[in-house]
Amino acid sequence: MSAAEKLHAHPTATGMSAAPLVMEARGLIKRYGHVTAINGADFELRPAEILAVIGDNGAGKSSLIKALSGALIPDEGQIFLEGKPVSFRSPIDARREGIETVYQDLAVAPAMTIAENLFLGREILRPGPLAKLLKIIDKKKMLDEATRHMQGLQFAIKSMSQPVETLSGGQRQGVAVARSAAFARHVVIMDEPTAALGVREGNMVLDLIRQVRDKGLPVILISHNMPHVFEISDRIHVHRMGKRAALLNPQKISMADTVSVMTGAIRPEDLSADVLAH
Amino acid sequence: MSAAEKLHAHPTATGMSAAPLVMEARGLIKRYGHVTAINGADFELRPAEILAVIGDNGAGKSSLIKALSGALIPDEGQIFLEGKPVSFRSPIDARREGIETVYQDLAVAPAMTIAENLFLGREILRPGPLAKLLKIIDKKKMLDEATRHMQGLQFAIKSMSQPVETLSGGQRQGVAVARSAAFARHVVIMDEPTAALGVREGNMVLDLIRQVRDKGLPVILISHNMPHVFEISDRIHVHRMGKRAALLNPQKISMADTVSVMTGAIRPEDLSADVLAH
Amino acid sequence: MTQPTTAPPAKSGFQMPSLSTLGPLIALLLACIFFATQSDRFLTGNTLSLVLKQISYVAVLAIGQTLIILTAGIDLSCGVIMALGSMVMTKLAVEQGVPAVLAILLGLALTTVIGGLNGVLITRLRLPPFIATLGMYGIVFATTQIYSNAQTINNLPPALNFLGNTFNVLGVPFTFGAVLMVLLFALAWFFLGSTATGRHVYALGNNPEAVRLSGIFTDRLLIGVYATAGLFYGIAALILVGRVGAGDPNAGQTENLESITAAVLGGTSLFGGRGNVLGTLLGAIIVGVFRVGLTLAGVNSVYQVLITGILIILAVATDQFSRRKS
Amino acid sequence: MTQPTTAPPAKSGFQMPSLSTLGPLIALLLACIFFATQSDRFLTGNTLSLVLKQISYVAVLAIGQTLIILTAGIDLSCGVIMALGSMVMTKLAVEQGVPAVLAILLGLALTTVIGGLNGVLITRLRLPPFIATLGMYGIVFATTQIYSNAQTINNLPPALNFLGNTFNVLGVPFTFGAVLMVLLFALAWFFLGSTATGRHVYALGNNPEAVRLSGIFTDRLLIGVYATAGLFYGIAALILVGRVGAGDPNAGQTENLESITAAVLGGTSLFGGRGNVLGTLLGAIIVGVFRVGLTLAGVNSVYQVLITGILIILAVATDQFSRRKS
Amino acid sequence: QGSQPIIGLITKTDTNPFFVKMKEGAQKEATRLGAKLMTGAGKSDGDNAGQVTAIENMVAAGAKTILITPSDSKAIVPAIAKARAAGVMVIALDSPTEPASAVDALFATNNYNAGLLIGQWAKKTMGSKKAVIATLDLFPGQPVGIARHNGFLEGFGVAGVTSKSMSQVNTSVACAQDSFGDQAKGQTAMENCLQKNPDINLVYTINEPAAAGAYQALKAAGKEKDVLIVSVDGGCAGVRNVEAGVIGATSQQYPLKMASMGVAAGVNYAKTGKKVSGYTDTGVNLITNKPAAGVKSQTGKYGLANCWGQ
Ligand SMILES: Nc1ncnc2c1ncn2[C@@H]1O[C@H](COP(=O)(O)OP(=O)(O)OP(=O)(O)O)[C@@H](O)[C@H]1O
Ligand SMILES: Nc1ncnc2c1ncn2[C@@H]1O[C@H](COP(=O)(O)OP(=O)(O)OP(=O)(O)O)[C@@H](O)[C@H]1O
Ligand SMILES: [Mg+2]
Ligand SMILES: [Mg+2]
Repeated sequence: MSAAEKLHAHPTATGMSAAPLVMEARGLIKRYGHVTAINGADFELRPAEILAVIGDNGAGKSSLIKALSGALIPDEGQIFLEGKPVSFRSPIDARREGIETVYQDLAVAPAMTIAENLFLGREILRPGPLAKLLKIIDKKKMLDEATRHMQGLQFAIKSMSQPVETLSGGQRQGVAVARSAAFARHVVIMDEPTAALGVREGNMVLDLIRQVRDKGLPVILISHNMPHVFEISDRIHVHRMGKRAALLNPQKISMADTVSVMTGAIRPEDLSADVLAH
Repeated sequence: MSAAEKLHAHPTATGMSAAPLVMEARGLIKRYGHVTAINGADFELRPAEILAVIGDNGAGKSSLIKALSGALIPDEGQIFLEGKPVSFRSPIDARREGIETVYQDLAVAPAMTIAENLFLGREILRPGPLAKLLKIIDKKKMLDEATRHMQGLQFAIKSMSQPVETLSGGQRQGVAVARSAAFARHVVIMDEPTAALGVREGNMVLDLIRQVRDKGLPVILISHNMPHVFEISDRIHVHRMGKRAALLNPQKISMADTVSVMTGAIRPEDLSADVLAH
Repeated sequence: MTQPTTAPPAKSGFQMPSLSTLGPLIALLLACIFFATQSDRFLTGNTLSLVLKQISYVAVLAIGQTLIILTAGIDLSCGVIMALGSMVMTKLAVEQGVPAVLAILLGLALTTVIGGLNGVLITRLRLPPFIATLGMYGIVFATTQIYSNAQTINNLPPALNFLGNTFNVLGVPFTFGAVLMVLLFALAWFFLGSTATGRHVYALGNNPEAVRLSGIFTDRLLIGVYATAGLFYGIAALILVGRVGAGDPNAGQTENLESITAAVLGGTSLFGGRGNVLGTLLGAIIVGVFRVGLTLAGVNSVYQVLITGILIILAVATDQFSRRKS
Repeated sequence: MTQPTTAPPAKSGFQMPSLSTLGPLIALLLACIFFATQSDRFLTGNTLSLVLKQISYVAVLAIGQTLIILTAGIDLSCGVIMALGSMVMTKLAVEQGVPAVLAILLGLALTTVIGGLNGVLITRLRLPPFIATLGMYGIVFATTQIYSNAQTINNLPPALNFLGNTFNVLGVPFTFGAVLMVLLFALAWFFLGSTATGRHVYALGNNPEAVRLSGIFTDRLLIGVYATAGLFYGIAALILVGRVGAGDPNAGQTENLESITAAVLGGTSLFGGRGNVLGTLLGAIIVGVFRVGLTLAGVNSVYQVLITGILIILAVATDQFSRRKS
Repeated sequence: QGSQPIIGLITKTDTNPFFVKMKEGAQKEATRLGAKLMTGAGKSDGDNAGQVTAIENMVAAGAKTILITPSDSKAIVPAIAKARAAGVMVIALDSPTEPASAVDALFATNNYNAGLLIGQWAKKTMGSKKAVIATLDLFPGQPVGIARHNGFLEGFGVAGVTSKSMSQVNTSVACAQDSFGDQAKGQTAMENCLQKNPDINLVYTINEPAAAGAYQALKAAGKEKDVLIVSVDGGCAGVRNVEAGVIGATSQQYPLKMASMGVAAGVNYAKTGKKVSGYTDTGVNLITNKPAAGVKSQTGKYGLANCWGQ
């Protein structure tokens, strides 16, 4: 994505314009008893960009993306997809729209195999009308495909028919990441996909994210790993105390300043305009 | 710890020497069916050092420290504590010896409060013989103490009587870290304590680790975060394919070379002797 | 200590059932050897035939029960649903003059609907399965008594008796009901292991949140599971009617525990997501073998209860022991 | 759908029980209002006294059951252990001439040991609690029949009848057994909420691995829980003996389900780690109020079963509804 | 409603047709005499605590007369004593309490005698043929089951049987199994007994559903012609089975009679304050179409005319 494109007109209204926003949210609020996890958050995602979302622990990042993926229903606010207002009542709605998500707590079925987890909810069926009707799964093909999907991620996993609960922490993460990358048709959301990963494996996941972007899909990447964020993201969404504090341009701003904005040491208003992204 | 100390004589035998090793392991092996998670691993921990353990995902790091903390019984091999052979049959044995561990999967009781999780297994009891006999807990004091222990870690947690399941991923990690730091008397083992943490919180945990070391306790730190490892560790234990591949000196070797050793791009034998730790 | 920690990781049933059903199989073999030493009439084809026909209806109930337990649920109402189904089939056919086949279909439809109702209570009202099916137990039990006026229905038309009829294999008589039971187990095994929906049932018991997040309609799936279980209860009713040769309103009061026992003996975890329906068949056979074997050994009824208790414990202890070794 | 996902996070019982027992309380109130409109004899002190004395022994069983369910276990043998305890107490005192107090102590010791044996089977042989206690059910039931020769014991000494005696409060008679029951609930509530061991019981049901890793002897804890439950069953036996005025070898056969029902109605999760023993008391009271209320309303016994089924579903639905709102 | 006498009827269970008919009989009589009938029951056979609860609740509801078929003849006594102390007339139906004086009156048949009759009949009918006996009993520890079982054995001439002890199994019984009075379980029990000893030629069953189950099993084994089945109850379905030759003989009891007598006594007590007392035997008749010399019996026709149920 070129710098020229990044400076493209940015809609100030509530997504009514024909601006090229894939996803947009305005004024999201979610309360849990006394805790306000999302506190009037805005959000914007452009086509084929990698948008990093960063913020302190408990800032509300996971809650935000859960709202975007239908896993959580916000108390207030509006979400737009390609400019059209949507209201996801469940993850099924988001998935129908081609939005795939890697959740921070991974959401895998531990006793089931890697292949089954990869294909959960979209199993490969045997050919033939009877097989389709009865939904008979093609175990061999699922194993083969699973091996293919995981090939990009060399995680030293012996067999795709191993139950997920026998995997190491990082290997499990690999399964969840591979799943989202393989099936997304519209947007990929990843909540700390590299947190448990080694150096080598972390780089593989970054590569995978780039591949997804190069297919033309935008990626939302939540990460605490600043080098990763700066290496890969086109724009940085800084989340603070339940809302978006700033939208930064990683090519202009330093890592140190970014961290300062994130932790509140620098107020966003005090930043020079050229480090902001639009 | 000075460089002179680091060059201290290193026992080549099986811990029979009077060398100042707090913990030592020789030839540990653990198999799960076809998978060999620990494959003849050696291990050495010096007094008051921070020993980083690094390695690819699935290298067997978690399995190694589970063996050291009694959570897993190795099939073969021997563990020494202060030179004396020990065989931990359960985490209770290790805990008795003052070894505290933060497990990668955190091992918290989700429906219970932060305070209860912090003090699980060593609740603060009310004064008086009857209270001691009946093990009546002092809820108020536990809450106060919990607040005090978590004070070092500013994780934006509202109340210590909140159930752990309502915390964000990073906040949960904070609870587990605070617990181990507060109660260790001999050795602290932390399996990826900063994985889910933000920049600010990650630094707080590093500070905490330093404080523990300064109290004179050695710390075993498993981490995939190379900057953290190089910032804080005295020696680096590189784990590869179930065993120790090398013992490096972070002050001499570069981060890039370390990663190369870890991923197998450089063979340990090819390293110059001065980057090795002893 | 609790099942989720002790159950071996490999029990998802994706592969051949060999490993997960090995334990109960060993226990069954040991029991057979023991009984063979106690009575020379034990090791005969007739014993096999007896066991199969005696367990047939409970085993079919246990198929439905296993489906439900795999989703981390439980069904206390299975036996009384079966009883209501059998009364509807027989009363319609004998007293209301409905053609037998139609009466059977109506009975099956009713049990399916009641099973589905359990699912609706659990998903829509978010009741714990224990409570929903306990309430249903009372409702269905009382309905059966009221509907049948506590009267047994005799003189059944042949279609209702059919599953009780026998055919000979090598001189040993087997009932059609027992054959149907075995077929249903094969079907359920295929469904659970080889269809997408079957795998979702396992996943649901494993991590319902993961299933929800992966875009599967969990409520619909769960209602489907309870309704399917209801259909199995209806088939069990038909087998029961054929076996007894009458519609018995007092049937089904203890079969809930018996079907759960078969499933758990067969290695299915009450916490859901782990187990195998062929294990359930083994579990049911183990109980049936105990009953026949102890009678052949001439054990007094009170002592049968005593020894069955001990044997159940030994059977599962063997199972656990064989797992720890492997 | 399954309990762990729907149960609210705040149910660890550390705070006052207010929130977690609110749901059942609302259901109870609604039921009382309904019954008051049906019979003018309902809203009297006598009804309260009746309910308390009728539920007393099941409620005490349910304390033990709740302890076990909190550890993610289940006990099917509670009722028959109680029956055996009551036979030992009465037979020793009446037929063997053992002093009544000693007979009681021996009975309590026996039930405690049997409970502990359940725990040993579960921890040492790694049996699922369902299987271990099902086997124990058979063993204990048969032992009771053999030991008592199926004969009821009458003509009890006063010490064994004591808990059935009444005292008047404002003209309403209450049994000592009912008072003891309330005291035991208070004790259990204190134990679970305010002692280290009690908190460990919750933690064990929540995440047994975490408890093990935090250096608690989980096996010892679990055996202790089952033994303590056994002690409660022994006390229930004494209350039962006092209430019935005889030692009845056929008691206790359905009380396992009843005690589980009380616990689950009161909001305890069968998956362990979440619940409150005061909820169990409410659960037991709800069932008792239904029974008395329906009789006072002149409902036929079959219809009582029907309506109780409906009411149980409604009670928990109310509970779930009130939680979703808050 | 205030002046209407309230009469409570507590049966052992809700499900046994015997008790269902008893309730119907009581209801009919109550409607005829203008009384209000309340019913209650234990959860299962042998559930004494459930019956105690029912007594208490009926006293609380204002019943002045309680009719009860005690599940446990001894264990129920203290609860009955409390009810009587509160001015309630208690009448035992079907089976007595121990001691019999614990209730005001007893309208019953003697279950031991019912067993005795079929035992004697079987002995005569078998003649010189060596009997190989199977007994399909109720379940462990059931007093009614024990009384009928032991009565049968004594009637058959087995030495050393008493009415008191547990079901006695000695060398004279080839196979004793529990049927729970249930047809399916009775069938299972019979199948297993036949597998154990194919020579069985005399089957005692606790009630007629169990007898029907036994017959089903015998028919499957092709032995229905060679085996004699005797039973107890005299329900209409059972008597029809006697007519059809399925059951050789059954001892008929009269639950409707007991119930209507009980209700009538209750209404009388409410009107006049006069209690009934003592034992009224509502009788037992041996029903068979093959009378045996020296054993008094009635025909199947008589049985059908006097049977309960449908
Ligand atoms: N179910 C819940 N009940 C109560 N509070 C909750 C719940 N879920 C989240 N919260 C609170 O909402 C806040 C935001 O949580 P969230 O998980 O969105 O943070 P996050 O930014 O993803 O943090 P991290 O980087 O640690 O993952 C936290 O303070 C958390 O305690
Ligand atoms: N219970 C188990 N059953 C089978 N295999 C297991 C089990 N536990 C671990 N393994 C395997 O052992 C190997 C080492 O796992 P371990 O968790 O020790 O790796 P790790 O170095 O901690 O990895 P990570 O950095 O991803 O946490 C992995 O290949 C894993 O799949
Ligand atoms: Mg998060
Ligand atoms: Mg690890």
